[in-house]
Amino acid sequence: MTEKPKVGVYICHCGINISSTVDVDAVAEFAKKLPNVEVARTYSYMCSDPGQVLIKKDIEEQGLNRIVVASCSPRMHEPTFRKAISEAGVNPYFLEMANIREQCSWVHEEMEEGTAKAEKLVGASVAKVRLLEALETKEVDAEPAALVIGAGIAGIQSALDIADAGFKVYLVEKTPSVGGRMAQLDKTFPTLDCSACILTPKMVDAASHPNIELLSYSEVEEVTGFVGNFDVKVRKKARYVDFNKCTGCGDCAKECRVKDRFPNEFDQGLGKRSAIYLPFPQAVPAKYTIDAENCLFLSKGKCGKNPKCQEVCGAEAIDFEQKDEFVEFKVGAIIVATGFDPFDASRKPEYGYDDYPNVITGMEMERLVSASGPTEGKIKIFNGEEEIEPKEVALIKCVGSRDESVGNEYCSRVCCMYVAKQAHLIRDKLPDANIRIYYMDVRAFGKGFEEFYDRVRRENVRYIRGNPSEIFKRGNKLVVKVEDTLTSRPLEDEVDLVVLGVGLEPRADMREVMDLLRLSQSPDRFFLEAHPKLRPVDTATDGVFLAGCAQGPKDIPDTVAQAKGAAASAMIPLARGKVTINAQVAIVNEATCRGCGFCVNICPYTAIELVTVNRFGNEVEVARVNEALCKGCGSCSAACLSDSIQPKSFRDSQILPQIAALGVMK
Amino acid sequence: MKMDLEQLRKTAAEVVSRDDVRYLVGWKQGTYGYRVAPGFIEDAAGAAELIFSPLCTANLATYLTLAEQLPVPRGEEPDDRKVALMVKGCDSRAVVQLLVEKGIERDDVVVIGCPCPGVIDADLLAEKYPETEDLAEMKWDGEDFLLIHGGEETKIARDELLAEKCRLCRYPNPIISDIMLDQEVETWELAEDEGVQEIEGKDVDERADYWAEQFEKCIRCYSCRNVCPLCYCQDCVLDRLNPTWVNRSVNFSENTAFNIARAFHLAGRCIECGECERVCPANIPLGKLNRKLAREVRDKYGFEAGVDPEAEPFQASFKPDDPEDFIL
Amino acid sequence: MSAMLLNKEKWPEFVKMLAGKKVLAPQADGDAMRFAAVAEGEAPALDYNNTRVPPKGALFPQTETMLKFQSGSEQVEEPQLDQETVVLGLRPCDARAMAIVEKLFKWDIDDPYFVRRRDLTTLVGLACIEPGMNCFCSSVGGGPASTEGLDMLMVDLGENYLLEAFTEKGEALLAETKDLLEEAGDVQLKEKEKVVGDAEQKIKRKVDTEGVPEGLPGLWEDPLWQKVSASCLGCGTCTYLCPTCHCFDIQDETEGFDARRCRMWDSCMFDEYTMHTSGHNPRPTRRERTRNRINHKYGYYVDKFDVIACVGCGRCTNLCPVNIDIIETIRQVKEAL
Amino acid sequence: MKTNTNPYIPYPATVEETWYETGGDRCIKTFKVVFDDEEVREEWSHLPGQCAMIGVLGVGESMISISCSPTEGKFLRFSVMLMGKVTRALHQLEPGDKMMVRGPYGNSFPVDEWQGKKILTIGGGIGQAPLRPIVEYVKANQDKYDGLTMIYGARTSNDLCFKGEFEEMSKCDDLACHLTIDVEEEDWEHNVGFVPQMLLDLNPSPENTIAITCGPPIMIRFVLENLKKLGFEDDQIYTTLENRMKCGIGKCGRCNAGNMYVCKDGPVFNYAVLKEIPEAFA
Amino acid sequence: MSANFEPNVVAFLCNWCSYAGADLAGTSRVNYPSNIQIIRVMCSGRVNPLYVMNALQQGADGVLVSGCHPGDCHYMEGNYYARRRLGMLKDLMEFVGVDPKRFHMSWVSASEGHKWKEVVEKTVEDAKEAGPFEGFRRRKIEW
Ligand SMILES: Cc1cc2nc3c(=O)[nH]c(=O)nc-3n(C[C@H](O)[C@H](O)[C@H](O)COP(=O)(O)OP(=O)(O)OC[C@H]3O[C@@H](n4cnc5c(N)ncnc54)[C@H](O)[C@@H]3O)c2cc1C
Ligand SMILES: Cc1cc2nc3c(=O)[nH]c(=O)nc-3n(C[C@H](O)[C@H](O)[C@H](O)COP(=O)(O)OP(=O)(O)OC[C@H]3O[C@@H](n4cnc5c(N)ncnc54)[C@H](O)[C@@H]3O)c2cc1C
Ligand code: SF4
Ligand code: SF4
Ligand code: SF4
Ligand code: SF4
Ligand code: SF4
Ligand code: SF4
Repeated sequence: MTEKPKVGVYICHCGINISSTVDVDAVAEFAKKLPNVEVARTYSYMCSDPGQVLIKKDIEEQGLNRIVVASCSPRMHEPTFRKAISEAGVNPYFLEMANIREQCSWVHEEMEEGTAKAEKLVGASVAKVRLLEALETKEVDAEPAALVIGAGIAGIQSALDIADAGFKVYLVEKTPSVGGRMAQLDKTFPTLDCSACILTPKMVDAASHPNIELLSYSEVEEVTGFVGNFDVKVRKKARYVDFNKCTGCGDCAKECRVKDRFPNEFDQGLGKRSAIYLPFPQAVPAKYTIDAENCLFLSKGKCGKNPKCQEVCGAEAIDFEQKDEFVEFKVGAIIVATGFDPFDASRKPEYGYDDYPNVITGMEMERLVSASGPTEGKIKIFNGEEEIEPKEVALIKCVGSRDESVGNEYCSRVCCMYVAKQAHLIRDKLPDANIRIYYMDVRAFGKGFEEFYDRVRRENVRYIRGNPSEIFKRGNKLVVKVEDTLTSRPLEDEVDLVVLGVGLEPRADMREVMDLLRLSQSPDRFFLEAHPKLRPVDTATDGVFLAGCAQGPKDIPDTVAQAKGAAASAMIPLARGKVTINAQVAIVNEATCRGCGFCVNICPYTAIELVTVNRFGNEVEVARVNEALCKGCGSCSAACLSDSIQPKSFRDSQILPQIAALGVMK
Repeated sequence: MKMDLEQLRKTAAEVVSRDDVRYLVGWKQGTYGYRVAPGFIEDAAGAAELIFSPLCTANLATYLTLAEQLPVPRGEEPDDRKVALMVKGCDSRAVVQLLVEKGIERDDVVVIGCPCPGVIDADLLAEKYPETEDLAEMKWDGEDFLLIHGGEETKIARDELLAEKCRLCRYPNPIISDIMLDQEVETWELAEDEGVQEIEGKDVDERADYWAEQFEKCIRCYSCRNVCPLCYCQDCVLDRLNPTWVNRSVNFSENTAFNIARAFHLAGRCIECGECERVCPANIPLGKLNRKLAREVRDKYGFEAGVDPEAEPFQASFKPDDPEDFIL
Repeated sequence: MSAMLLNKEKWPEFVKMLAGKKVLAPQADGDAMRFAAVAEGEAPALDYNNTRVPPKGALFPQTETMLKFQSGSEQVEEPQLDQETVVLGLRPCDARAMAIVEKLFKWDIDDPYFVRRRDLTTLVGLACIEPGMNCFCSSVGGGPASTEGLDMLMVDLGENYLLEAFTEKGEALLAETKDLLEEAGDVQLKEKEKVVGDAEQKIKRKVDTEGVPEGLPGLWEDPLWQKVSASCLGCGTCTYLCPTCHCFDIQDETEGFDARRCRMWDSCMFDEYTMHTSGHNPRPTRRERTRNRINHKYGYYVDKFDVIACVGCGRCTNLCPVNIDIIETIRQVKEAL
Repeated sequence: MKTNTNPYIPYPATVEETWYETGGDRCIKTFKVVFDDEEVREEWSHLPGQCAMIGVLGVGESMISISCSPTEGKFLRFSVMLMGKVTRALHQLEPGDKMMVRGPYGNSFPVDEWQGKKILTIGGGIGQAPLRPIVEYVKANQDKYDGLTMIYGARTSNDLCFKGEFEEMSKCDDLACHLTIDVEEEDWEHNVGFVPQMLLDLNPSPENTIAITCGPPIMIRFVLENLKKLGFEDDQIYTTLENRMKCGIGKCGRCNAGNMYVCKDGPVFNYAVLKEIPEAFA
Repeated sequence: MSANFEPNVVAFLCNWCSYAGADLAGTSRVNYPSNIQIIRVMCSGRVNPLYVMNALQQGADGVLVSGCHPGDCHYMEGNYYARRRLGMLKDLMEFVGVDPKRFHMSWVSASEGHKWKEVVEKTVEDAKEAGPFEGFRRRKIEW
């Protein structure tokens, strides 16, 4: 059934915001002449209650079935008017807004111009509204569970919040232990609490929470579906240690034939571990893992007569037959908390990180000063003959940040403070050392930051403004070549130890997750949020949220805050139990589709697939849209040569008349 | 190159005799003069009609998608036997592009490859050696062409008659084939695309005038579209009235819109077989439009249509570093 | 009927005297010829074989506005057709085609546009001396100097054109230009006979239509249609360029508030031509469409108007991109009979 | 009517009443229209079976059967199925709106020739539209005919046109009205089954009878078969054709079935003629 | 071309970046020429390149397509497709003699109200320079 379009046009004065530049009455008169327009009215505030009542009344009395509101941006009040007309019994998608404020009265000055333009915009809206179709908003059930990818502090916090709210959480961590980067830190600025002390309880909570299923040493393999209904497949990598039997006693590691041969990742390679190992003493879960690459038995097929670990393990937990396992489950929302990588200092060869052992990174410094680190907290360097305590220490900030030459224009936000923190920790341990910090700027914006920075300066730490150009060796000393930009003096500063304040970078392996969840990167290559200000934890994929450094560099307080935000957002569909599907989806005309699959290729949400249908006894392939996945972007339709796929409300047949109205009705 | 006709016909006869082959499309002698016509061969005997000569300009790949799909009566099975197709190098690109676009499946077709030393431009030939009603034959003769007409043999230099598409052809050898009828020919030095360059050399108003004169002539017979192996939509948008991209009325405005839309729809898809231009009864140099776009696609986007069956369709893919110098 | 002579030297002046009317004549258009309005002060050269696009557009324009109106109003406006036109130098076959088409346009109810244009148009033919390769007019009731449909015929006698008028309009044209003309004598008339006779001899291709119109219905399901149409592209070339094809489509077009109802050439070779909205098509494949084209020309039209609706101009054969040759097709029909 | 003027000019008519006959995607809406111009109204005359080109300026025209008999009054009725562009525009017309009409076109049922005979109409779906005028015509001239039997079917009861009229019809003595639908429905009191089968079941005598059938092609095929079984001669059977049309006056070419122009030589055909036209049932 | 010719420019803007950017220009009361009319689409990837042709045919003198910066597309990739398609179209249009000044594409983010103004000014100025579009614009209906 097709009804005659009866259009009502409502032109808003917006106080004088519109009417001072647009002759609204003239526009109304113009509108009345347009085909199918039954009423055209003006009103001081269309969005106000009486304004809406005006529209509703006309709908009831005059049988209007299409509404054009000429007022502010549809980005502002489209939902308002949609709601209003649907309350009056008109399908909410029979609305078109002409933006005569933001894009007309506010940007033009002359009444004549403003009026002429407003008329055109109204004309175009009327042309389109006549051809709109009624759409139905659909809802589907949402699975009351969440997936959190990455178990750094961000992931842990999100998982705990959601689990505390009573929803099931699957917390997937790639490495054998949860904790992420924060676990590696010694003390944390600006309060100097011990990182492990505040983190470990949370790690344990996460592992033992009845609502959290921790999947450590695991990776997400596949995610399909859409908000409310993601199907997830996770690979649990083989540890070769029976998770349930291992008691975490560590006998195996002590006896491993290749004991303490391999750089320990957790200690940034400063310490050594065996082929079977626990990343760090407080690791959660406290279960050993065999590093298959280095294990003699797994890599060479032979470890002495019998693998040593197997021999010594009283719990008989060693299982060389173990295979990767897969688990599959359904969730309603996903949080990405995959964190960051510290900048790889080798990429600034001028600093000699690869060449001189006494040039170290901030991350390594964290391990050095840590009481549980490889040196038990002692800062020692090797001067070629013996281990000594360094006397002259230089810290360099902004290594790999704010640096176009390595492609990182952004500020890493934590280096200023952690470098200051490390200066303080060095001062603590080496009261006599000369400590200087080379910097470009000091950014101490956070709560307690400036105070902390002041304190460090008072601790006889010299701040020298300059960006070192080179570090080289002269005798036993390292020479930092730099220009003091405050005095414009070139310096060659001879030191024993250089700490590079490396910045934060997107994880090298983030592509996997991007492809998995169809996420994008912002220009800094971290994950792109849906809106930098208003939707900082959302992504363009509905139901997928960001937490922590995965979205961009941040310190722990910000990470935790964002993690809580992400958890709250993720819980919306879980709590509602339902998700609303976008109604303005694409639809395929199967009679004309030629099955070329262009649209399938294009759709960023894999919402389209080719299916075989029977066309009068012939089997042909045609495209079909999964309405739950489609976001209505319409990219598919611009590529369809046969115009067979069209986004509802933005069909060619609706846009072309709009173009015509703008062109012809001068 | 000397194409061995016996061999060709023998192969064709074998192919059409296969149970899984419905018919074979090749070239056969036309009804008069220099004409060569598409031949639909259904049995071994019919194969005797087939030829391959410098007159075989037509790209037969269009027949892969042209046949109408009739309703299959209930209880009957659709005939899904293969179509065998003779292809030159350029024609094979159409097959490849159709594979890319899923217009056909590899199993639907038996491709018989004919390496091609270049075909002639029939208009040039007719101009210089007027056609008569009796049949003429043509052959490749070393570097040259040999015209056999009324018992006389005339040697004609290659350059004199070589079709424009062939001067610019980079793929004289079929890119895919199930059976190759001959040894590959050597590729030749490419000519400059003078036709396109000449227009590029004009200023924008001159270009507008040039094309206005051309499009004015279009009678909207849609031969260019129908002959194109890659225009295979069941229901062409340029025919449709809702929405109306192009009005039915024939005038400069609509003709131009039609021609722009046609050319654009073939951006990154046209395989430069030149058929559209050949068949245009108004002699509109459509090839220039297609080649211009094909060249831009090649130079700017590093993409060539119909050379890689695994390629992503140009219009349905992008590279993050696609040129954007035109963006404000 | 009077026969006059026009010295070729005076040809430009002759054309000039027609000023005031719209003069359509063949003009070079790239490597092809087409009928176009002659600019003032120009005289078309008539040494051409035939135009690609037939001059049928003079009476039946490819696109023709039938009515104009404003959207939203019920008032329609009809065109005021009053432009007197002379078509100069059309070939006898094309003129015959106009006469043949006229039968339909005048059948039962007059088509006002065609009929009016015909009334306003004087058709001045030019006899063929060098028939084209695929001309077969003499096989279908015409000839290189056929006068059917013409108001006046010109025959090229070397130095002079021989002008003969057959209708009032033709006579009027002769009267108008009489200052330039001389009376033709027997010699010239004899010469004409010879020229025309020679031309007839030069027509190489022939069809034998005997029994075809009657026989066609019996061949309805003959495999020949499948054979002939297998390679057809379904393009409209053969029909758009056929002087006797007269099918049209009617469409409404709007431009802002202005709108018109117009008609444009259509072609029975297009699938859309007979397609119902439901998708059902009584002529679903090129086989049925090709069969219809031949039947229409050689069967139905004969049934209705007693004349074959093909004048043997050869255009469809010349320009079919895949060498579907009507002469050959008719031969196959004959064979199948 | 205004015979000297341009036959392509449509005349404005005002829609007086509209109602839906059926629902769904391809719903049928009936329009009762009256010409605005008195002269046109007076001069207009049509017979059962004829059609008119109706449309909306700026959108286009469609050929539609006139579904009322001239005996009903100085108005026209059209029952239009929603199919495409023009029919959509038509469906949007409401009472008071203008419809453009030209015609009448085509031949008509030879109602005069049929005088004194029994009339049997066999319709399916929208095919009842051209049959309705005969029914009405015979109703209005009952003395001239030897009774009328109507068989009408559709897929469901909702797809039956002119429902309201059947009640009244069955009251007349000489009129027999048989309705059928394809599948069983609640509250359906009439026959269930396909039209051709119902025809066989009713077993009407061919004696002095004219059978007229109209409906979907497949139905027509079986009805013809069954009529033959019942002993109807070819020339006792009539049907109508529907081919795509543009001009309505035999110029534009496309409606031909063989050498017949459906718009002029049809749409009504006697089966004896029609069966000789090879394209008729394509 | 006359100096006071005011071109008619039609712009296709994606909802998330450029349309929002144009809104921001409004909220910031940035003044710009009024002869630009915006058609909102959800994504620049929605812009069928033939819209550009159609707009010129239907009476525009200039056309603008604007979307999110590469990498910022709300739908991830739509603007990349738009860029490729419209880049091709621009080449084609130029080749058939449509002044390249008549067609522009830009990246304007939701925060670039000022850039929006610059883009509009440039587009309108260029269209002005190119003059009224005489090319294949539909003519007034004639007999
Ligand atoms: C040298 C240094 C010193 C710092 N000092 C301080 C300080 O004193 N105070 C402060 O507030 N901040 C400090 N920071 C910043 C702090 O480290 C971060 O804010 C914090 O670690 C961010 O936590 P996160 O959970 O976002 O990321 P991460 O800690 O990086 O955690 C991410 C987790 O996700 C896992 N993961 C990654 N990819 C996958 C995948 N595909 N599947 C499964 N799991 C995956 C990783 O293995 C990791 O466990 C410092 C940073 C550096 C580099
Ligand atoms: C003699 C005759 C009587 C008819 N009577 C009726 C009737 O009483 N009620 C009714 O609903 N329909 C009737 N039809 C069919 C009606 O004409 C089409 O359904 C209608 O033209 C569809 O037009 P459209 O513009 O909505 O479709 P579109 O697809 O927008 O238009 C396509 C064009 O195709 C043509 N066309 C499409 N389908 C048909 C068809 N089935 N028959 C003829 N032409 C077609 C028309 O010319 C139309 O202009 C009749 C057709 C004919 C020939
Ligand atoms: S792009 Fe269009 S024709 Fe191709 S598969 Fe998608 S909908 Fe069908
Ligand atoms: S509109 Fe966008 S999201 Fe929807 S199917 Fe098309 S490309 Fe995919
Ligand atoms: S083949 Fe030539 S005349 Fe025919 S539609 Fe194409 S461009 Fe126009
Ligand atoms: S556009 Fe022309 S040259 Fe290109 S593939 Fe089609 S027919 Fe061949
Ligand atoms: S010109 Fe040839 S290919 Fe084209 S429709 Fe006619 S017969 Fe078919
Ligand atoms: S059918 Fe062919 S030969 Fe005959 S008149 Fe038409 S174009 Fe000429």
